[in-house]
Amino acid sequence: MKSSAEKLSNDISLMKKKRRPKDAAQKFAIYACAILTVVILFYLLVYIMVRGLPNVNWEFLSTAPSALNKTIGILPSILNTLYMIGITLLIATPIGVGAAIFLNEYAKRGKIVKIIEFTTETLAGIPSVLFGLFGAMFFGVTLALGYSIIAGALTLVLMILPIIVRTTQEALKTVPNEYREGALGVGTTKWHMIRTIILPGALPGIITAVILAVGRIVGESAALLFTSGIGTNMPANFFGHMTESGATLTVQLYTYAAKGQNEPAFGIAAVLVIIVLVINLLTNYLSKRFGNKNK
Amino acid sequence: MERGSTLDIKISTKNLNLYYGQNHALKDVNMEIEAGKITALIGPSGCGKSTYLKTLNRMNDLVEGVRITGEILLDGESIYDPKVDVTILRKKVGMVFQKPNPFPMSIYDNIAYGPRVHGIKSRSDLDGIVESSLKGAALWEEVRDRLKKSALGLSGGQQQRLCIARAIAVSPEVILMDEPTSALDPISTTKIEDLMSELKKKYTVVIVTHNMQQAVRISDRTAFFLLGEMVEFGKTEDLFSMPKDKRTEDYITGRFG
Amino acid sequence: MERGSTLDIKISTKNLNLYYGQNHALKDVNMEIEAGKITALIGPSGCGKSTYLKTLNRMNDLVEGVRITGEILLDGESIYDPKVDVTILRKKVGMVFQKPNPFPMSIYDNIAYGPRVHGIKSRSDLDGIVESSLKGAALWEEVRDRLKKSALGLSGGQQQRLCIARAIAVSPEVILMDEPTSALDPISTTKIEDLMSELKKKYTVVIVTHNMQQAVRISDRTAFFLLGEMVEFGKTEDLFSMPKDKRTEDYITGRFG
Amino acid sequence: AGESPEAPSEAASPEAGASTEAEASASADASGETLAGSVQMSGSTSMETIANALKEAFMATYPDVSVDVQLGGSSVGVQDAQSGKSDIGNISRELKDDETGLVANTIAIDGIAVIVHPDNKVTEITSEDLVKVYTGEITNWKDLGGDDQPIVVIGREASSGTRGAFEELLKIEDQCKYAQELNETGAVKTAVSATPAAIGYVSLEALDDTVTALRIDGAEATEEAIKAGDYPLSRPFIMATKEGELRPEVQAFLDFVMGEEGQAVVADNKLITIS
Amino acid sequence: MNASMTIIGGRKSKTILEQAMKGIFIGCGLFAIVAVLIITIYMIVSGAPAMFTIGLKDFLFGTEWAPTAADPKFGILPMILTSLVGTGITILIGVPIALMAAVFVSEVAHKKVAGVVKPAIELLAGIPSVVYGLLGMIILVPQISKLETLLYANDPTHIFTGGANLLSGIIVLTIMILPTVVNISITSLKAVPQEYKEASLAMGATKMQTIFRVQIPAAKSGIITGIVLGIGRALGEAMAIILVSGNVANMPALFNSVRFLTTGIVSEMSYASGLHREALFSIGLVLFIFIMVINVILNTLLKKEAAANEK
Ligand SMILES: Nc1ncnc2c1ncn2[C@@H]1O[C@H](COP(=O)(O)OP(=O)(O)OP(=O)(O)O)[C@@H](O)[C@H]1O
Ligand SMILES: Nc1ncnc2c1ncn2[C@@H]1O[C@H](COP(=O)(O)OP(=O)(O)OP(=O)(O)O)[C@@H](O)[C@H]1O
Ligand SMILES: [Mg+2]
Ligand SMILES: [Mg+2]
Ligand SMILES: O=P([O-])([O-])[O-]
Repeated sequence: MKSSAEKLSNDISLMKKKRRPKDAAQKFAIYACAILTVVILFYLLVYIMVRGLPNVNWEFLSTAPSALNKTIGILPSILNTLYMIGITLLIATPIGVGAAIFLNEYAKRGKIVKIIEFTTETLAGIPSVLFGLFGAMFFGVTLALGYSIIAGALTLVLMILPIIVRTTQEALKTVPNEYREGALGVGTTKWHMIRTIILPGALPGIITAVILAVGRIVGESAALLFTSGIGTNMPANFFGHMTESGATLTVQLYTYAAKGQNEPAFGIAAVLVIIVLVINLLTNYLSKRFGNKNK
Repeated sequence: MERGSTLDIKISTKNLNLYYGQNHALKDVNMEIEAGKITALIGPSGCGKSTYLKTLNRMNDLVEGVRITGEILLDGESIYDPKVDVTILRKKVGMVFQKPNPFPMSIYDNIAYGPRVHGIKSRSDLDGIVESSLKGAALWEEVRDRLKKSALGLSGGQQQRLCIARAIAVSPEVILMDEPTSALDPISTTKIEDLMSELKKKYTVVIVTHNMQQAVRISDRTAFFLLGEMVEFGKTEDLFSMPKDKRTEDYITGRFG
Repeated sequence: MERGSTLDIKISTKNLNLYYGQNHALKDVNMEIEAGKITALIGPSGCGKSTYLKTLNRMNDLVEGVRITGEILLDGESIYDPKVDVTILRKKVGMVFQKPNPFPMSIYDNIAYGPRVHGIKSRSDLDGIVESSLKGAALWEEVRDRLKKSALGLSGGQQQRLCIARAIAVSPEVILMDEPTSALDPISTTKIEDLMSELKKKYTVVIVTHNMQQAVRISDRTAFFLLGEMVEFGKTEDLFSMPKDKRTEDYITGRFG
Repeated sequence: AGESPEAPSEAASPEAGASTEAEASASADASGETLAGSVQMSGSTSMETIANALKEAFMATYPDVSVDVQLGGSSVGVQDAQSGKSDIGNISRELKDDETGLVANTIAIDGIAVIVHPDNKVTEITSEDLVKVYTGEITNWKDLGGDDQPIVVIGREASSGTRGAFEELLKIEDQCKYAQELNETGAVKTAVSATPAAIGYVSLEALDDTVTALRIDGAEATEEAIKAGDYPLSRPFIMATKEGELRPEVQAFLDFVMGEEGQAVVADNKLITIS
Repeated sequence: MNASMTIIGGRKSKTILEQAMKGIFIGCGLFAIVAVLIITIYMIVSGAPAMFTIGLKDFLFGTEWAPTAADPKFGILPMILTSLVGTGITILIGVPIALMAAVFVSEVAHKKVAGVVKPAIELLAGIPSVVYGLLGMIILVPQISKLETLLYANDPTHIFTGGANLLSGIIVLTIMILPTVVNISITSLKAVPQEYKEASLAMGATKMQTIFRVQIPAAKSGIITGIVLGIGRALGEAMAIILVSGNVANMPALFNSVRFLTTGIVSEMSYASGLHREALFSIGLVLFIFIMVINVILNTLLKKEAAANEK
């Protein structure tokens, strides 16, 4: 054992490389874990695409599944997914953005803000099965919406609200305070300032929030299985369809997987990977633009 | 413009106290700001200059936990009266900030923002206001060809003059400026200082500055703040040549701050 | 400490060129830094002071796309030799940064960090090093009762002295300081300047400063950099009283920068 | 007399109902083109394919009626039909005595196939051995003449009609030791096809060449053997409705299923028609 | 624009709009509170009674779940333990791997490598969890089945799961949370001020020492947030693991077919009725309480940590 004085001594040439077994071990751990992670994840990605893409053809994308003809198609699920996104966002975005505006622009630091932030966090933490359980009972039975797209969408509103509130809050925070002062300094009212200065400034952030929410909606299964069900009828009537059961892509993927119909399941998986890819590219693009603008 | 013709006092402050929570930031300030003059506020960092300035158009309302006692009268009307419409107050008492803060929109829209807020919609009216405000801020020549371009593309000095133009555009009576040149280079600073003497022909100007030379150059009256107190207030030349208070003297001779 | 007793030169720089990608940031710098002295580097912003400083303990290795030619010798050993163990180099050549950057851990752990990294585990050894380092940085009295508290709770000036103590703790031979007082108030600055003259008794100090008064007050040698060139280097009093180069003169008389 | 609401629901065949009622009441349900509304079905997963096939065939004739099929197992069909949540409960077993208030419309007869992996040497089993396998008395294929490998016993969830019928027919209710309880007929088939040592039971209709159906007590799992009464595991497919009057579109659907077209679909799906 | 107007009083219509908008925003803010209240109350009202009908002890500590048997049993201990053990092991395995991978991407990897790996990980974080279930079912379960046959070949008492068991569930969960935890860890490592790294290196610390002694500790709160999220995802996941874990309410053991709290709800939700359905809500309530407790504990820990750092 060397004494501390020796250890810190400078009587040592720069050229004497020290051996560091611990460093080597740590480096090994990092590389091993990274390679493991990367190999697994890339393998899965490739597997999904290789197994899924051959099933994706025009008929698959453009027809409804038929038990009579024994054919499989995902068009109704694509449409249902769009319905789900549309209705959910139509309700959740104004509420979420409004809540964020309240928290960031109106509320004084205090109890109410803490409670709202706490409850938002709580909502974000509730597992989607519980939303499914709650939604099926509350919207499906208590409000008598049954298995319907609207019941599913209302359930999802609760689920994605935290994403929208938080992301919008972040976006509002990036709007420089100088803008607020500048606007109020010429005698504008608060709402007018929010409308003309704050919201336009926060718009990219709000769009990011919406895209994140879309990702969540597209990926959801547990909360929808018992609320919007597994229907795969083509929408016959634009508004009427909302009250019908409709499986989103992910729900249909689950039903195929549960039944052991793997090929269509992988086909949908491939489609979903592509959708998620597009969503990620969009968010990255937006956050980059957003980030640069404030520099 | 000179409404209070019987009286030269535009704003009078009586026993003003301001607290940020526990922090007693303004202590019993009494001060009368004359119409059509430039009043400079000086003092070391944290002494309450900005705070006092912001009480004059109630921008402090935005800060949480602010408590104010005493009175501020604008043309004899108490501005902290509950019946006051703050937007009208702020229209009358405009403000220019330390860091130029143009909105992220076109130069034109920046200037037109205030007038639009106050209900002016006609395009030709707005055109007129934009031109006259930019002229008033000595910026017209430099930007007349690029009114539709983003204001963020202007240089720092131009942005600050744009902010002055934006303040002028709503025809205020008083313009408050908080260290308007501290973020600027010497040339831009000179331009804005030159502009000041123009401005005081039409407006009452109150300016915070940490630069004593600047106060001497441009202001008619100077108030010296220290630790939340207004220590001394008087004609600029008097205050700098023969300060009455020892603390003022110490400060202007560079012994602290 | 004085290893190179036959020679007073601690670090010598020979034909040093440094490129950040295309940017030629240091141009043929030749300079000899004397042991046990304070060498100040001055020059306008962007002239390469920090860059040069960082070549001395190879902190530039972290920057991508850096290319270096020429040679730097520490006690006669080339520090850019491929065989060099950079950690030993950096242990010998410590560094203090412009912005105080204590780790988010306790005061004690901040100081003990370096010694621990170099293999010291015994509690009593560490205690001793912590105490002596803090004393060496004139901080012991102020923090002895709160060694277990987070270092982030200290004031800016204290944090900077903590960083100096942290640098001392590994018993370096050279201490590099990049504008160590520019983020501090006057009182803290004075404390650190006072500390410098203590430090040079044990260490060779190289300091970057933008404040010429500071260079005059504390340094023995001064080097003036301009646009990546080392324009002039000599005894501090000589350089400031009778600069040899016209550019140096222009700079120190405030004609630019 | 023309306003008799019972009339359509009592009508035995859709053609008859339609032609007599059309002029009499001019109600909307009179002809296929104008009948509108929705029919909600839920329940059996074994009946998923047939229910969807019937749905499609029906909607081809009545485009304005939307038929929806939800799953969950036969018990769900019972509950939903009782509670009125669904118009029709799909049930792949006989109704139990306590499942009252329902009209059991048997639309087809199905068998339950006991399936194993195609590589399994065992191709037949006696009902006694089957009972032992499912109750955990026999745990290795070698005891059944197969390879020496442990048996993976796969079954259905508690609400399954297939499970209900299977356990009831073999009299092993609540005694089975399952390694996996899966929620759908298709899932059982896939699990068995992927697990060499597995045994499971599915609807006869679901059979394909990814699995082998065992002969039971010497009888093949086929329609013929069931009709002949040789194959022991068979059960009805029931579309149960609430007692009382049905909405016209629901009645029309049932009539369609029981009628020629519907039964043709049933036959196409390898099920035994009700004749 | 009349400058000589008084500052007193004024435009009523504007203030009404102002007040209205403010009211709307407050309403939006309160929405979250109302939603959480309704959900909580609903969970309690529908979940609590069954617990007491069954008996709290029988419910929480009963080892047998046979809700549809002639003599129904509602013991959810196997599910509770499965969820805890499953989540616990998942985190124990997943977090270190994810953290190391994050260190790799943010500190070790060449820029170009990181430029490919990072978006791929983000992509995988966004993929629906059922896809992981599907992949587990197809790729993993057959392999685990082989392993099981190998290990238990001579154990007559073992009930063979055919690969659908706790082990498969854990592996699927681990892979599923990897991208999430990696992503958040990368973000928090990147947020560590560059100055810490410089200071450490400047003292002669090696890169590894810097990473493990300075950067990871400094990123701790972000990493813990990632772990909390990972726990939430693992504990709350249903559809991915229902496909691979066999779904029989056994006590947790790696090669047992098991039910998690979540899959317990999902698998019977569609057909349960009466007390059985209420019992599922009770399971939901238990899960809800678990999540709340974990969130509250970890959040307070985090806040304490943050507060300690500021002192
Ligand atoms: N929003 C605020 N909340 C709490 N305290 C504040 C706030 N703004 C200022 N203060 C405090 O009030 C005091 C006066 O601050 P003020 O900004 O008015 O000083 P100043 O004279 O403008 O200084 P400077 O020259 O640095 O701008 C200071 O102690 C400051 O910390
Ligand atoms: N990491 C880097 N990558 C690329 N260029 C750099 C980097 N760091 C510095 N430079 C460039 O190198 C030149 C010298 O920079 P350096 O930081 O050494 O200047 P300085 O004298 O320290 O200036 P200051 O007084 O502003 O700190 C400048 O042109 C700068 O832009
Ligand atoms: Mg100020
Ligand atoms: Mg520098
Ligand atoms: O889904 P089942 O047909 O077995 O009830």
